[in-house]
Amino acid sequence: MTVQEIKEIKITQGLIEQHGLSAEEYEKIKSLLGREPNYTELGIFSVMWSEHCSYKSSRAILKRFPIAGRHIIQGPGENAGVVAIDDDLAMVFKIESHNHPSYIEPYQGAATGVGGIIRDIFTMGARPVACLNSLRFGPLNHPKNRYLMTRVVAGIAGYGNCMGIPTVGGEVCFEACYSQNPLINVFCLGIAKRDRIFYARACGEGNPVIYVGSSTGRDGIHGATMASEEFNEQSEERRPTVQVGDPFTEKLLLEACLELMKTNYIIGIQDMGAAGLTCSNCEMAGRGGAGVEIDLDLVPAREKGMTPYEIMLSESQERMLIVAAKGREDAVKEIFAKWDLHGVSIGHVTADGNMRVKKGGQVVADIPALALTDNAPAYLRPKIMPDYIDEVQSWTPDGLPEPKDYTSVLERMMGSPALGSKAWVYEQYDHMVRINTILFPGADASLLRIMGTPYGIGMTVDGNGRYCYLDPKTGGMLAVAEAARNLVCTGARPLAITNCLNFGDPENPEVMWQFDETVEGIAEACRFFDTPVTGGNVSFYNQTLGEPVFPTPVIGMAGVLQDCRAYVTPWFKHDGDLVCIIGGTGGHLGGSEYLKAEHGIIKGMPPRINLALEAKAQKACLRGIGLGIIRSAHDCSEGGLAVAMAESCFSPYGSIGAEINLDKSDRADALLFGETASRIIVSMNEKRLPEWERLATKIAVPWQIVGHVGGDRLKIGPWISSPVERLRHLWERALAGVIDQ
Amino acid sequence: MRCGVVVFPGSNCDHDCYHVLKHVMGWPVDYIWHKQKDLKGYDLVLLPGGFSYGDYLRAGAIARFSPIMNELNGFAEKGGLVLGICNGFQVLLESGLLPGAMLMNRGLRFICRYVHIRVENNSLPFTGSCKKGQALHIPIAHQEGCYYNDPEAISEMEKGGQVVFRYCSPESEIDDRYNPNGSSGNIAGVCNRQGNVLGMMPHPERCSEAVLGSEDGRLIFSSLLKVAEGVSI
Amino acid sequence: MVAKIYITLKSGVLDPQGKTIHHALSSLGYDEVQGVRLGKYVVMQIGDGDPEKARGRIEEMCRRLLANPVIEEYRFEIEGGE
Amino acid sequence: MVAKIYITLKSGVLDPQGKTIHHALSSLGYDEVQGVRLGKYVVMQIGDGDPEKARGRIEEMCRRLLANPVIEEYRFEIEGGE
Ligand SMILES: Nc1ncnc2c1ncn2[C@@H]1O[C@H](COP(=O)(O)OP(=O)(O)O)[C@@H](O)[C@H]1O
Ligand SMILES: [Mg+2]
Repeated sequence: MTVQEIKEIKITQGLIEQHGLSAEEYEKIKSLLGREPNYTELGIFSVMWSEHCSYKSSRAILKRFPIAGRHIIQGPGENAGVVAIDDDLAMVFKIESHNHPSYIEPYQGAATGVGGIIRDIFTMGARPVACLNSLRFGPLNHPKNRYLMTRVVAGIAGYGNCMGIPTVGGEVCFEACYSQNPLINVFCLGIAKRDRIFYARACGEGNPVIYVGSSTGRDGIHGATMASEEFNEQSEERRPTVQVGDPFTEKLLLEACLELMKTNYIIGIQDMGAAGLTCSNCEMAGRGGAGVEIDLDLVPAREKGMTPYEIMLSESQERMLIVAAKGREDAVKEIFAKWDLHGVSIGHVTADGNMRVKKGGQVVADIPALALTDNAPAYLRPKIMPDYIDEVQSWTPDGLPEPKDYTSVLERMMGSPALGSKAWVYEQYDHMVRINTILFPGADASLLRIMGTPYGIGMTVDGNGRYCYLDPKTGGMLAVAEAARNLVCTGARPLAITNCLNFGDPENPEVMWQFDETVEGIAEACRFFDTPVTGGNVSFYNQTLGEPVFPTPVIGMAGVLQDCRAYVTPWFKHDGDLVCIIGGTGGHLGGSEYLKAEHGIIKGMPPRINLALEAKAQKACLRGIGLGIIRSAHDCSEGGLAVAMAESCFSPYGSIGAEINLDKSDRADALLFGETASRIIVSMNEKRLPEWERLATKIAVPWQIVGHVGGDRLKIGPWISSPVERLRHLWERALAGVIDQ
Repeated sequence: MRCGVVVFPGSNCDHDCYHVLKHVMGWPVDYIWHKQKDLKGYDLVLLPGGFSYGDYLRAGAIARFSPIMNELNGFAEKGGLVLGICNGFQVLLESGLLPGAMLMNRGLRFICRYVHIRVENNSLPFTGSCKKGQALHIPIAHQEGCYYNDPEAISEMEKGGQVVFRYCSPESEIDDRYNPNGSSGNIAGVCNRQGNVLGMMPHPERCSEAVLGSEDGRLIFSSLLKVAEGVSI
Repeated sequence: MVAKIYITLKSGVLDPQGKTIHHALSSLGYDEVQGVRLGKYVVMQIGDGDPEKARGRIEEMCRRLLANPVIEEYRFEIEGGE
Repeated sequence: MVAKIYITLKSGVLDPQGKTIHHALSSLGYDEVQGVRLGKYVVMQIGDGDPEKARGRIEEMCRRLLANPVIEEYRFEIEGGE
C-alpha cells in the first residue's frame, strides 16, 4: 500500500470497533483533532487510549496511593520510581506484568517482559542490579500448566541470564483461576547516582530525536490492545503478533546507553515498550511540553514495505528513543556504532506540541501529543460488591473435621508445589552474577551489597490472591505487611514499594469493586508503614471466557540495610538456641493454604491485620537484629507456624531440628497451620534473653519463647514429630517431582 | 601481576573479575576491548563469563574470531597466563587453545548453584595454593557446560595432568551423583599441555570474598600470587 | 524409516541467532551472504510400517510437540519406507 | 542462491535434547519412534555467482564457524544457482 492509499482508507464503524474504541471515544478523538482521524491516526489513538497505555479505568483510583516521602526522588509517572539510599545514591525500581503475551507464547512472552522492565530501569540512568519475578499458574497436575511454567521460567532465565543481571528472588503460586491466564510479573531494580537520573522528556526546539537499538519489524502490532482484552477463542489468531526477545542486543543497548549517560548529550530518553514509537514519542513530547516531528523513512526497518501504521505500532523489542542536545548527534551515534547498534536521527523536537509523523514526504499523522496522553479518557467505572463475598466471609471452621495425624499433614504440605522449595525455579536463574548477592533466593527477602559502600539493599515481591479474593482490602494490606516483614527478617528497613495489580475486566462492576478495595488496603498500609508507592502497573482483563482471576496485587518492596554484613538468615543456627515467636499468636484458619490443600475450601475471612501490632513486631525484629540478639528470623506466612518452623530447620549447610511447645488452643489445626498475620519466628542464644526482654517490653510487642533448637527431628507439641531430613527431602522434591514426572 | 580482562560483546562477568583482581587481589588490571590487538605488558589475560554474542549458534563460537583472539594465541605460546572462566572457557575450547568441546547440560536447563570441585593438578600456576585432592566450594552458572572429548583424548589429557578440576562431593569423592551437567569424567576444568592456559566452568570470582559466602575461589588467584612473587611451583 | 523434519521460524519473526551469525560471517569477509535463518533439524528413526500412516503421525507430532505453531513452521520428508 | 546446511552431532556424541524429545513422544503414545537426534538447520541467502565457488566458501564457513568439528558434522545443498 502506498502512503496515499493508506490515507484514503475509510474510517468505518467496524474499523473503529476493531480498534477497541467506543463511539464516545471516537467523538472525542474528532473533537481533539478538529477533524476525522486517518487510518494511521486511528491506530495511534487506539493503542494510546487502550487500557494498557492510558489507565483509563484505574487512573482516578490510583490517585489514592501515598506517593511522597522523605526518601522519594521520583514517584509514579516516569519509567520507574527513584528512592534515595543516601545523599549520593538512589535505587530505581519498578514492576511490570506480561500476562497475556506469556499465555500465548510463554518463553518469548516472559523473556520480553524481563527485557521491558530492564529497559525501564536503565532508561532512568540506573545500572540494573537485580530482577525478581512473581508467577502464578494453574495447578501443576495439568500438563498445560506444567508446560507454561517450564517455558515461562526458561524465558525469564534466558533473558536475565544473558543480560548478566541476577534474578535474586520472587514467588510462585498455584490456583485454578490462573489456568487460562497465568500471571507473570517481573521486577527490576537498579542503582544510580542521584544527580545522574535521566527523564523521559522531549524539549528544546530543534533538538534531534534519535532512534537506537534493533530495527523495526512487524512484531507485536497491537500488543497494547491485546493486553487490554480478555481471552477468547479468537485470541489464538492474534498469535503472530508475539515478539521475540534478543537479550544479546539488549545487553549491548544497556552498555551503550550507560556509556552515553556519562556524557551530557542526553536531553531525554525513553524505551520503546508497548505501542513502540508512538508511545515513546508522544509521551516524551507530552511530558516535555513540546512537539516532535519524525520521518518514518529514516526508521531502520527489518522488513520491506512496512506501512506507517505498522511502523508506528510495532512493538519490536530492544529499541530506545533519545532526544539529544543539538550538535551532539554524531557523538551519540559513535557510541552506538561501537556497540554495533543503529543510532539514527529520525526527527526533531518542535514547539507546537504535536506529534507529526511523515513518510514518503507526506504527513501521515499529526496529533497534539497531549491528546494522546493527558487528554486520554478516564472513567469512574461502576462498582458493586460481588455476591460471593458474604457467602465466603461468613464461613466458620465449626464442623470442620480435625485431622488425626498432624505429622502427615505437615509432610504433605511441605511436599506440595505451593509450599515446597522453589529451587527448581531459581537455580535456573543466574542469581550471583555481578557478585553482589549476599542473600540468595530461598530466604525471606534477597539482599545485595552495593559495592563501594557499606550498604545492603533488600528486596522482595509478595502477594496473596486468595486473601484478596476473600477480602480485597485486607488482602491489599496483608500484601504490603508481608513484604515489609520479609525485608525486616533480613535486617533491611523498608523504604518504598512498587505494585502490579492483576485483575479481571474493569467493566465488570464486581471486578471494579475488588480493584477499588484492594487499592484502598494497599494505600492504607503504605501510609501506615511510611512506604510510599513509587509506581507500578495495572493489568486488567485477566480472565478467560468471563471468569476473572482472583484479584491479585503483587507488591515489590525495597529497603536498605546500613551495614550489609549485619544481615540475618531465616534458618536456625545453634543447638540450644531459644525459639521465640514475635507478634500475634492464636490461629486463624480462614483463607489458609491448609484449608485449601487439606479440605478443598477457599473460604473464611483472611487473617485480620492490626497495623500497629505489625509495626511493633517489625520494629522489635529490626532492633533485635541490629543489636545482634537475633540469630535467625523467618516470616510466618503461608502454611502457618508448623511450616515456618520446618523451613527454619533447613539451611544451605545442613539441617537442624527443634522442639516446640505451644499452649493448647481449641483447634490444633488452627494453631499449627492457621495464617495469623504479624508473626516472626526468631532464634537467640539464651544469654541474650534479658536484653531481648527489655527491648520487647519497651516496644510493647507480644512475644513468647516456644522452645529450642536441636536434635534431628522437628517436634511440635504432642502433634508433630518428624525427622528433619525427611521433611527436607519432601520439601526439596516438591516442585521437581511434579514437573519432571 | 598485571592483568587484563577481555570484554566481548555480551561478556557479563567482566566487571566481577575486574573487581576481584583489582580490589580483592590488589593487582593492576585493565579491561581489554575485544577489538584491541595488543597484549604487551600483561602477565595474565582473563576471559570472563557471560554470553558473548548471546551464545547464539554455540557458546563461544563467534567470540573466538574477535581480533584479540589472534593476539591471545601468540600470548599463550610465549607462556603468558590465560584463564578462561565459564564462557571464557567455552571461547578457549572453540578457538582450539584448549582441547574438547561443550555440550548442553544433560538436564537441558541452566544451572546456577554451589558445587564442589576436586583439585586434580595442583602444580599449575593457577592451583599452587590448593592441596591436591582438595574440594573447593564454588558456584557454577551455565547451560552449556557438559564437557566432551573423545575417550582417547581424555586419557591422554589425564596422563598429561590436563584434567585440572572434577565435580565431586564435599568430601572430594568423584561420582556421577555430584556431576551437575553430565561432563565426561566429571571434568570441570582443563589446561593446555604447557599448563599456562586454564579453562574452568565454575566461577572463582564469585567466591573470593567472605561476605559472598565462600572464599575458596580466591585460592585460584592467590596461586598466581606465588607466580608473581617468583616462588617456584 | 527415517523422517527428516525441518523446523524454521515463520517469516517476519525475528531471528536473533540468524542475525548474529550473519553479522559474524560478514565480519569474517563472507560478503556474499545476504541473510541467515537458523532452524532445527530433527532426524527420527521410525519402526517400519506404512509410510502414508507415518506421514500423518509425524504431521501430528510436529503440530503437537516438535514445532511451536506460534512462531515456527515445519516440513518433513520420509526416507526408506517400502 | 540458497544454501541449506544441516549440522548434526557426531554419532558417538550424546544428544540429551534428542533423548528428551524421544521420551516426550513416547509418553504421548508415539511408540513407533525409535530414536531422535536434534541438529541445526541453517538457511543462507547467497548473492548469485558461481555455485562451484559458493560450494567452497560454504564448506569453509561450516568448518570455521558453523559446526564444531569436535562434536558435530555437517552437509549442505545449494539451490537456485544457475
Ligand atoms: N519465581 C521465583 N524466582 C526466584 N525466586 C523465587 C521465585 N519463587 C520463589 N522464590 C524464592 O523462594 C523463596 C521462597 O518463596 P516464598 O515461599 O514465596 O517466600 P515467602 O513466603 O517468604 O515470601 C524466596 O526466597 C523466593 O525469593
Ligand atoms: Mg513471605
